[in-house]
Formats: sequence, C-alpha cells, structure tokens
Amino acid sequence: MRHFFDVSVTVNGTRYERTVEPRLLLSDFLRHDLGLTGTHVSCEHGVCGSCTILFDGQPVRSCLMLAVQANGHEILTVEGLGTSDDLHPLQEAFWEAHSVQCGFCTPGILMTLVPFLEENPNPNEEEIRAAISGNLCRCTGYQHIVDGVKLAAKKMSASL
Amino acid sequence: MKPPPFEYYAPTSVEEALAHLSEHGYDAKALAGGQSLIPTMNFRLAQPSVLVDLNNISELFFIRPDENGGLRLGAMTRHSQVERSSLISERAPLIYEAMPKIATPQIRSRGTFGGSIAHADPSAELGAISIALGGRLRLQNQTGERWVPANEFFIGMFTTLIEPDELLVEASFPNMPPRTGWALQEVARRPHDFALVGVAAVVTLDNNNLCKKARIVFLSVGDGPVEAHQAAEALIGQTLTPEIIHAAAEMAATADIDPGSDIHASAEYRRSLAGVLTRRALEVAFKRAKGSSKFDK
Amino acid sequence: MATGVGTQGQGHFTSFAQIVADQLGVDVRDVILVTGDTSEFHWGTGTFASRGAVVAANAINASAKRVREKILALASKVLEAPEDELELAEGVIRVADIPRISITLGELAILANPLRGAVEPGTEPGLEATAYFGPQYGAIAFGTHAMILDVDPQTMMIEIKRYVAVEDCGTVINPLILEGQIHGGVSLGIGNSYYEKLVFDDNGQLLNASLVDYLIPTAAEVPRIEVGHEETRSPLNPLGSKGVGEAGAIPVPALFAQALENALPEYDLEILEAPLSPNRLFELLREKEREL
Amino acid sequence: MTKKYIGKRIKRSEDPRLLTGEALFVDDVEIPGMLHAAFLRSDYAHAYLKSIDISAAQALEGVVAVFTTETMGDDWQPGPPLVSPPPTVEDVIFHSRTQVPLVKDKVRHVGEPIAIVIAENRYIAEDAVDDIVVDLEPLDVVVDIEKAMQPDAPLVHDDLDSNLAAHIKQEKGDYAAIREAADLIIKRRIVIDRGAAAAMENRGVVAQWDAKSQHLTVWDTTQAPIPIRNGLAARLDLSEHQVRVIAPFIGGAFGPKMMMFYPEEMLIPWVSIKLDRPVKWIEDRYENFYATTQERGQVHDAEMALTYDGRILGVSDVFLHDSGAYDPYGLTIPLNTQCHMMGPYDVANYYSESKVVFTNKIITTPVRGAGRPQGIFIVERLLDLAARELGIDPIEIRMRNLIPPDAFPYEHKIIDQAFAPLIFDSGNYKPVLEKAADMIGYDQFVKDEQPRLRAEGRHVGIGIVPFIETTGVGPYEEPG
Repeated sequence: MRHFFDVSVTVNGTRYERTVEPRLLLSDFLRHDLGLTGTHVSCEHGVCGSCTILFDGQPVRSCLMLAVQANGHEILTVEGLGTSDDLHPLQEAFWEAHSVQCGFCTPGILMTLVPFLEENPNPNEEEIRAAISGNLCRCTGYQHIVDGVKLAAKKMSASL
Repeated sequence: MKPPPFEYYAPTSVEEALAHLSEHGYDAKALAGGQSLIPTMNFRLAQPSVLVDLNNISELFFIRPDENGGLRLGAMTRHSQVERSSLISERAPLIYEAMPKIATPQIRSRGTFGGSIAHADPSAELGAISIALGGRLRLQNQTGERWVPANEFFIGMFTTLIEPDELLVEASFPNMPPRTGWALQEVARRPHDFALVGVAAVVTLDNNNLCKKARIVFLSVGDGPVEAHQAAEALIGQTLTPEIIHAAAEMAATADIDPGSDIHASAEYRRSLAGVLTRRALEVAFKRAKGSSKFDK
Repeated sequence: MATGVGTQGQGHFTSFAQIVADQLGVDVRDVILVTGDTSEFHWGTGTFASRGAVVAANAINASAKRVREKILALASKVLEAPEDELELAEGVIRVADIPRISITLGELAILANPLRGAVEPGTEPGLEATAYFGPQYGAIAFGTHAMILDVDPQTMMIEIKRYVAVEDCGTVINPLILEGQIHGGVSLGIGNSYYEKLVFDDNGQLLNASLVDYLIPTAAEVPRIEVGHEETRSPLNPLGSKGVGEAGAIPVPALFAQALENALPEYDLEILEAPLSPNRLFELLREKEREL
Repeated sequence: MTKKYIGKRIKRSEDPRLLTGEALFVDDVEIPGMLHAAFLRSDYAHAYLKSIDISAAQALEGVVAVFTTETMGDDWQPGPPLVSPPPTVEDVIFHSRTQVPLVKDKVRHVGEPIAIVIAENRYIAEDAVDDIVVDLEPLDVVVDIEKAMQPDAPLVHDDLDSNLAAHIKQEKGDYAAIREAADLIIKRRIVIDRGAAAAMENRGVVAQWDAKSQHLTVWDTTQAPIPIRNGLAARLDLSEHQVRVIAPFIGGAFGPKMMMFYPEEMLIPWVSIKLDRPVKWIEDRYENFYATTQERGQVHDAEMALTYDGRILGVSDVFLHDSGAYDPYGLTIPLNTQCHMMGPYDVANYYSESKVVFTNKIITTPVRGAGRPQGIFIVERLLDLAARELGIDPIEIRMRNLIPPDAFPYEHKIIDQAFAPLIFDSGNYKPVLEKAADMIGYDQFVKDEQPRLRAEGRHVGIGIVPFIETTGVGPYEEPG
C-alpha cells in the first residue's frame, strides 16, 4: 500500500506543490518531478557530492534527503544560480579557468562553493581543497577548479 | 539504489515522537540527519517499515552552557552548528577540533550530534570523544527519562542502550578541570574517510605536573569506542616523560585493544597505528595540559 | 560541423572549432559542433585511444580545408577576382588589394544554394565537405613526470608534495584543454598508485563496491601539477598532432614506486605491485625490519 | 590558414551550458509515458541457473513486464565481438566468448543480469527485483588469474579445455641469445591490480520506439554512437536509417563507455520495441561496480638484460592478463602492454608472451591508460632496480637508453592494438626528460634538500619517469 504526502517547497524562488511518496529522494524529486535536471545524481550514498544543493542556504546532499522533508523549506539549485546568458561570478570564473571538463560534477561543486565563498571570501588553496573534498571529480584533477575558485574570490571581492 | 517503502511521521514534539516509537517498536527507526540511515536504505540494507523524522522537533536543536561550566547539546544539533559554535570551542575544544574530521561539509550541514552517537558506528569520532570527556546522555521514553554515562552507552556494533521506545534527546559534558589537555589523532586514507584508527586522549595534571586523571578512547578498533583502561591507569601519578608515554602507548596498543582486519587495514597494522597515535595524542594532550592557563583558576 | 566521435568532456566543441575557425577565417564561437548524433554523421568508431586530437581533428581539418577551397572558388567567380588575391577573415571574403569588394560567408552560402541556379556541371552545391582521416599507424607521444613525496613510516601515510609533468604530444591545439587532460590523467594515476584497488574475495565478491570503500582521490589528495611542454610534430598527419588523453595516467604508478623507494633508502624496498596501499606498505616494511 | 586559434588557450564553448545545468545528459531525457528498468543481478560469481520465479514481481502494482532469457525467446543472442584477434601474428590463440543479454544457463560473475523488470518508476522496479525468486546452484569460483591457469581450476566456459582465453607471442631480435651475453639480469614477478574507471556519471540508456514511423531513437552514454547504431540495427532487424543513436553530454567515460554491447544497451531498445513504450535505465553506483567494465589486473614474470654500463640489451616478459568472464574487447589491452614494455628506450631484443585468462569477475576493457601503465610499470621498475644494482643515477641510466632523435621513425617490429606495426613516428626525448628534471629541481633536491629534510627526520623521496603513449591509432574495423 502506498501513501502520499503533499509537499510545498520553494525552489529557486518558485513555489511548487506536489504530492509525493515519502520514500522519494529529494534528488529524484528535483530532477524528475520538477524537471530541474541540473542537479546530478552519481552515488546515492552521500560520497560524491554531485547532487549538492542549498537547503535553507546550507549545502546538503539531496540524495540523502527525502522530498517530503523539503516541505516548507527553500532550495537553491544550479538553475537558480545563473543562466548561460547571465552567469554567476563563480560560473564566470569556472569558465575562464577551465574548471569544467565533462561537467557532471560541476553543479554540485558550484552549490558547495557558493556558501563557502560567502563565509570565506578570501580562501587559501588548502581551505578551498578542504571545502570541495566532499565533491568527487574524475576529469580535472581539481587544479583548475581550485584556480576557478581563487579567480571567483577575486572577482567577487572586487565587485563588492 | 532507491529506498524501500515505509510509513512516515514528522512529529513536532518529543512527546509526539515518543508516541510513534512506542506504537511501532522495533519496526520504527528515528530519522535524525539521515546521513547514515538514508544511504543504508538506498542500498536496501536497512528496511524500516516506519520512519519517525525528528527534523521538525525544534526543542532538540540547542547548544547551551550549563551552570557548572559544562555544556549541553540537543540531540538534533547539526554538526555545522557545532563546528561554528564559540561555546563549543571554549568549553569542549576536543569536540571543536574533531568537527572538520567528521565526514564532509555537506554531511555536516545535515548530520546531527545525537544521530552520530546513537548510530554507534565504531569508526565515529563523537562516541569516543563523548567517553573521553566524561559525557552523559539523556534518553527519554513516554514514561520518563534516564541519564546514561557515555562509557556505558555503547554495547556493540551499531548497538546502544537505547530501547525501541526511547529517544536520545540530549548530551551533556562536564566542565574541563584546570590543567587538562586533550588531543584527537587519526589516520584516515582521505581526510573525510572513516579513520583506520583514531584515538582521543584527555589528561589532567596536578600542580606538580603529575598525571591526576587520564582517559584514552579509540575508534575503529572494535565493536564500538574502546577505552584503554590499563594504559590510562599506568599514567596516573606519573610525570609524563617520553618513556612513560611510550610505554603507555604500547600498553594501549597491545593490552587494551583487540582490533580486527578489513580491506583497509589488518589487525597488526591497526595495532601499530594505535601505538603511534596514542603516543602522539598523549604528547599533545600533555603539552596542552602543562601549557593551559585558559582553564586555570 | 558534425563528427562521428562522441565527447565526454575533452572539449571537442572548442578544440575542433578552433581548427575550423582558423581554416575558414571565422570567429571560434560561430563554429558549432554536433557530436554523438548518428542522424548527423554516419561513419566512425568512437572516442578512445587518444584519437580525438589525431584522427577526428585531422578529418575536421581536411573537411574545413575543402570548404575553404569551395569558398574561394565561388567567391572568385562572384567577386571576379583570382583566388590567390582573395582574403578570408572574420567571416568575410575580400579582394586583398581592393577591400571594398567583398562578400560575407553568409551571402556566399546563399549563392551556393542549388535552388538559385548556382550549380554548374562538375561543381557541388553548398559550402560543405565531408572528409575522413585514417592514419597508417599510431603517433607516439612522449612525456616525463617527476614527483616528490613525503612518507611517514610510522603511519604509512604518504603526501605528494610536488608533481611535474612535461609532455610532448606534437602540435598543441589548446594548451588549456591539454593541461586539463594531464591533470585528470595524473589524478587517476595517483588513484592507481595508492588508493584505488578493487578487492575481490575468494568467492568473487567485490568487497568495496561503494565510493565509501573504493577510494577515489579528492582535492585533498591530488597535488598541484606543474605542466611543461615540448613540441615534436607527428609526420603522420597534417596538423602534426599526437594524442594525450591517457598520458597523464600512464607513468604515475612507476613514478610513485620510485619516489617511495627513494624516500625510504634504509629499508632497501622493492615495490613490485600497483596499487600499493598503506596496509601493504606496512607489511613490506615489517618484512624488511625482520630481515634487517 | 592563419593560426588565430590553434595553439591558444581558448575557453570552451560548451561550458556555459554545463555550468548552468542546461546541458542534456542521458538521465535528463524525460518522455511522457516512459517506463523504468531495473535488473536482477546475480549474487554469485559462478553458479548454474536452475529456475526463476517472476510471478510475485509481475503481480506487483506498477510493474509492466518482467523478462528473462526464457521469455526473450529467439531474441536472446550473445553480444557481438567488439574487436577480433589480429590476423597477422602467427600462432595466435583466441577464444571469443562474448557477454550475454541475460543469464541463460550459467552465471559467470557477480552482477551478471538475470532478469529485467519494467515498471512505472525505478522505485517500484527495484521492489519487484526483490520479489523475484531465483534458484542458483553455486560452483567453485575462479578469482585469481594464476590459479585460473592451473590444470584443476574450475572452468568459466565449460566448452573450453582451460581458462585460457587468448595467447599471443611477439618477438624482436633474439632475447635468448642476448641474455647469455648480458652482464646483469634483473628478474622479478610484478603484479598490477584491478581498478575502476568510476566516471561520475554512471551508464544509462533511454530508448523510444515509434511504431507509426517504425523508428527507434536511443540516448546512450556511449563513446561510440555510430557502432552502437549499426549493431542495434543488425540485432533488431532494422535498417540503419531506422535507428538514431544520440550520445548527448557524457559525464566522463574513460574507456568503459566504449565497451559494446553491454547487455543493458541491447535490452532497453529491445524492450521499448516489445512494449511500444519509451524505456529508461540508469545504472546506479552499485551496479556501476558490478556491471561496468574494469581494468589493469595482470601478473608479470619480467626480466631485463643489461650491460655493466646500464645499456638495456633486451626485455623479456611473460604475463597473465585478467579478462574477466568474457573477452569482447579482444587483445587490445595486452597488445598495449606489449607495446609499452620497452618504454621510450632503444631495445634491440624483446620477447613478450601474453596469456589472457577467463575469471569469474567483471569483464575487463580499456580504462584510461588501457594496458599502457602496466607496460611502463614493468620497464621502469626493472630499470630502477638495475640502476640501484649498478650504482647508476636513475636519470643517467634513462638518458643512456633513450631512443636518439636521429633514429626516428623507429620501428619495433611488433604490432600495436590496431594490428599496425609499432613505429615511433617522431620524437626528441632528451629535452623533455631534462626539462622535467629541471622543473622539479632534481639535482638541488638530491644534493641539498633531501639530506636536510632527512636530518630533520623526514622521509622524502623523488622520482622521475619518462614514458611513451601510443595514440591516435589507425584504421579500425567496425564491429559486428
């Protein structure tokens, strides 16, 4: 017997109301129920960081949360960060620094870094590496990502 | 990797949560941060038929000083709150120091202090630290509550004294006496991995720099946190010279623990690490105890 | 531009566009690549064995060259000027000495449309061409990597302090993308040296089938990689390129073993396996201690 | 041609879409009415399949279909070989045994698919998988490649005399003769273990059959869309024009997404036609460890013959290569290993013998490096040990053996993975090695820094390794 719950959640400023089974993972809800496929799913056991989103401003693994738990909360996904015509400064910096190869881990890394850079506007290399140590990337060896974060920090502090 | 179906309740008070637990007994699981439970369910290794979600119970989220200079933490306090708390850094620096070693930033956003302790993973830092600091845990059911010392709480792999109708609601830590030093030493493959071996040490010196009190607690060497009683006893009344520390570390590694083997480390390697890390932890703790004026009255 | 290879993050949308943009004198952002769609292209095997920069890139270069020839032939007729007096830049064909006599590529493309009677016997409609490239044999790239590491023989924990990679993969199309390829390869190589081993038990069960137990290096384990270049062109293809896709991963386990032996001369170690876990290092050191 | 762009650090045109989540990956494909697949996979590595009961799974609400080998009927066929054995080398043994869509009589590795469930969503499909009752009779298991070659080893493929999948010998010069003349022989057993490619994106296939237009569209995380189209057309009895394969943005591949056909890659389109519904299967991480190909497992008995002054006279090596349960990818990996075992060195005498071995493990196919790291590991390890034995500096012994710039094109007289002759087209190796030594500060480190750090009790070490990479290999025959 399947029972369902009503969920009302604000994602990227838009309010969504849906009915979900309690076991539906938040990652699947965002991707398949709301069509926000920018959040990627890779391990579904909380290690790789691909599905990182901001939940009430905090970076979380959306594969380790239930959609029903998002009821009444605010979520930011990569789609809410910037568009290809109007990139967020962090996205701009990632573009310039060649921080992207296949791009699969990228949204999760961006969402991890947004609150990190707010808290640490001028991070050093070690802090950056620690901040993204919960995000696996198989293409870049991380170096250009670290460079992108440094560049973003510079851009963002210059624009203040 | 999708969880099996379950019934779901999201109570807003401890009382309500306890009613659900009492009704469903062994079929129910309390859902705290979910950072261990949900992956286990995604692998379908755990298939609870009822989940009681604690995330809407606001009374379980707090970090408070207590009147004796100690600390009280609500069970649902998130790791990310703990790692940013000045009260924690002041009154329980060992906990503060451990936080960055606990999983990844994203896990710490969601994972909870009580959830980690109640899950009783033998590799978890907070269980060992709670024992090292002489912490106590408050368990509540519909009929009342009980306080359990952390060193009596863990009874086996993923097993604690919590009864199916009970909830861990709070942890409390006593004031750290003057001339107390602490350290946490770990070896992990990658910084956020479960440690191959870890050890928390807390030592208190008297005015003559003799060791008055010592506690050494390991993680990842047994079914739960493992206290090195013999090694700790050997330190009492001693000046903590390198030789004494070395001997105690050897005793901890050989007499106090009986580690197992897995794909990451053999028992022999774990024993060797335990000796090395205990020595290093005691050295740091001793140095801090000698140098700590912060807690001197 | 359409190609038969698929793309998995190698930057083909850009590096291939660079080749076409140079051949046709257009902005690199105006070159749009379609890959991995069989309705757009019908022949090809795939992206493997570091073939992108060698096989696909040279096919693309050849087809762009033919399109350039078509452009110049048609423009010569339209502008009534000999081909060798025409210039092709910024999407416009000009007569070199009389720049006001010009036509844009877009306008020229319309004139190449067969519906408008542009086709004469022996010519083809449109400004398009298809080319294939198949080298006789492979191009051999070369490189040298160097590393400095620090090992704690009490805990067996190893930290790579410095990493240098010098590559000679012939003509470089995009150094930024090349460096990224090397960084990623080295990162996998570090995994293959010290972290990543699939462990099977005697029953054929995989004991570390999760990303908790199968250890992929994170940003905290992969060091900064300093990249140097030398360039020896391949005579086997017009661009002179060689591949680099797998290069980063190739020397790392051998390099790691050499550096680790060098760090522990007192043990006279022989590392004859890869990957080498700290647990195995512990066993090797214990064996040596017993021998000594 | 003006070189305005070639050779420049141009930022990538594809990045804005990837940075904003706008890029399409296979799992992003949503089609109304789409069904979802999950597989029952074997828990045993080696077992006879006695019976399957799918009735409970079929009865589950939301389940549309369950297929097994039996219900597939005549559509069940083993996959085509991807690469055939080399025709030009004498005495090659090659037993082609390709993977099957679903287990028929015998399971050959943990994770091999036994049944496929099609349901409204993946959650229900996984529930139904749990409801399938399967009776497997476990057999002795072949895990270790050396044990696999022992005469009494259980057989992965019952119709063969042994677990030998392939055997190929390649020779240059006369190693046996030069061995007699050598001043020093370094001989070691060297083992390289398995790893995973573990691309961040797992594999996935979406298939949509349009019965009215008799057209199949397949989105596939493949490195090789055109061969997949051709193979699907052949297998499903369609013309190539009736099949469109799209490999959209792929979240990393590193080799295993070149393997074809994976069972799922053939089954999902087949099911879509059978049910006349769009069907999606997205591999999860757990499946990725059990169903996506892996690499590197080899055991070498290697030796190097040298002169007192460190000149390599020859290299000889006999190795076992772990193929896993099947060998669809032919000899690509062992050939690459053979081609890299002389490294960048001028080696006149070479003997290499490779035995490819069936085991009850996941299939191996190239993973970034593809046999090359193993070859380089062998030659460099032997050379390091020789340098130590002879008291020659590690850089110096390498310098003495590098192929000189005037020797190109340099022919090795063996064949590469494409069966073409192994010819080193061009190169100037010394400046590259010198540059690396210079950049890392080799001399300064060894003279000053290392002794200073050692005095402080630190254990720091330096290494330097030159290597080659065979790239851009030539004309390839299409599979199937």
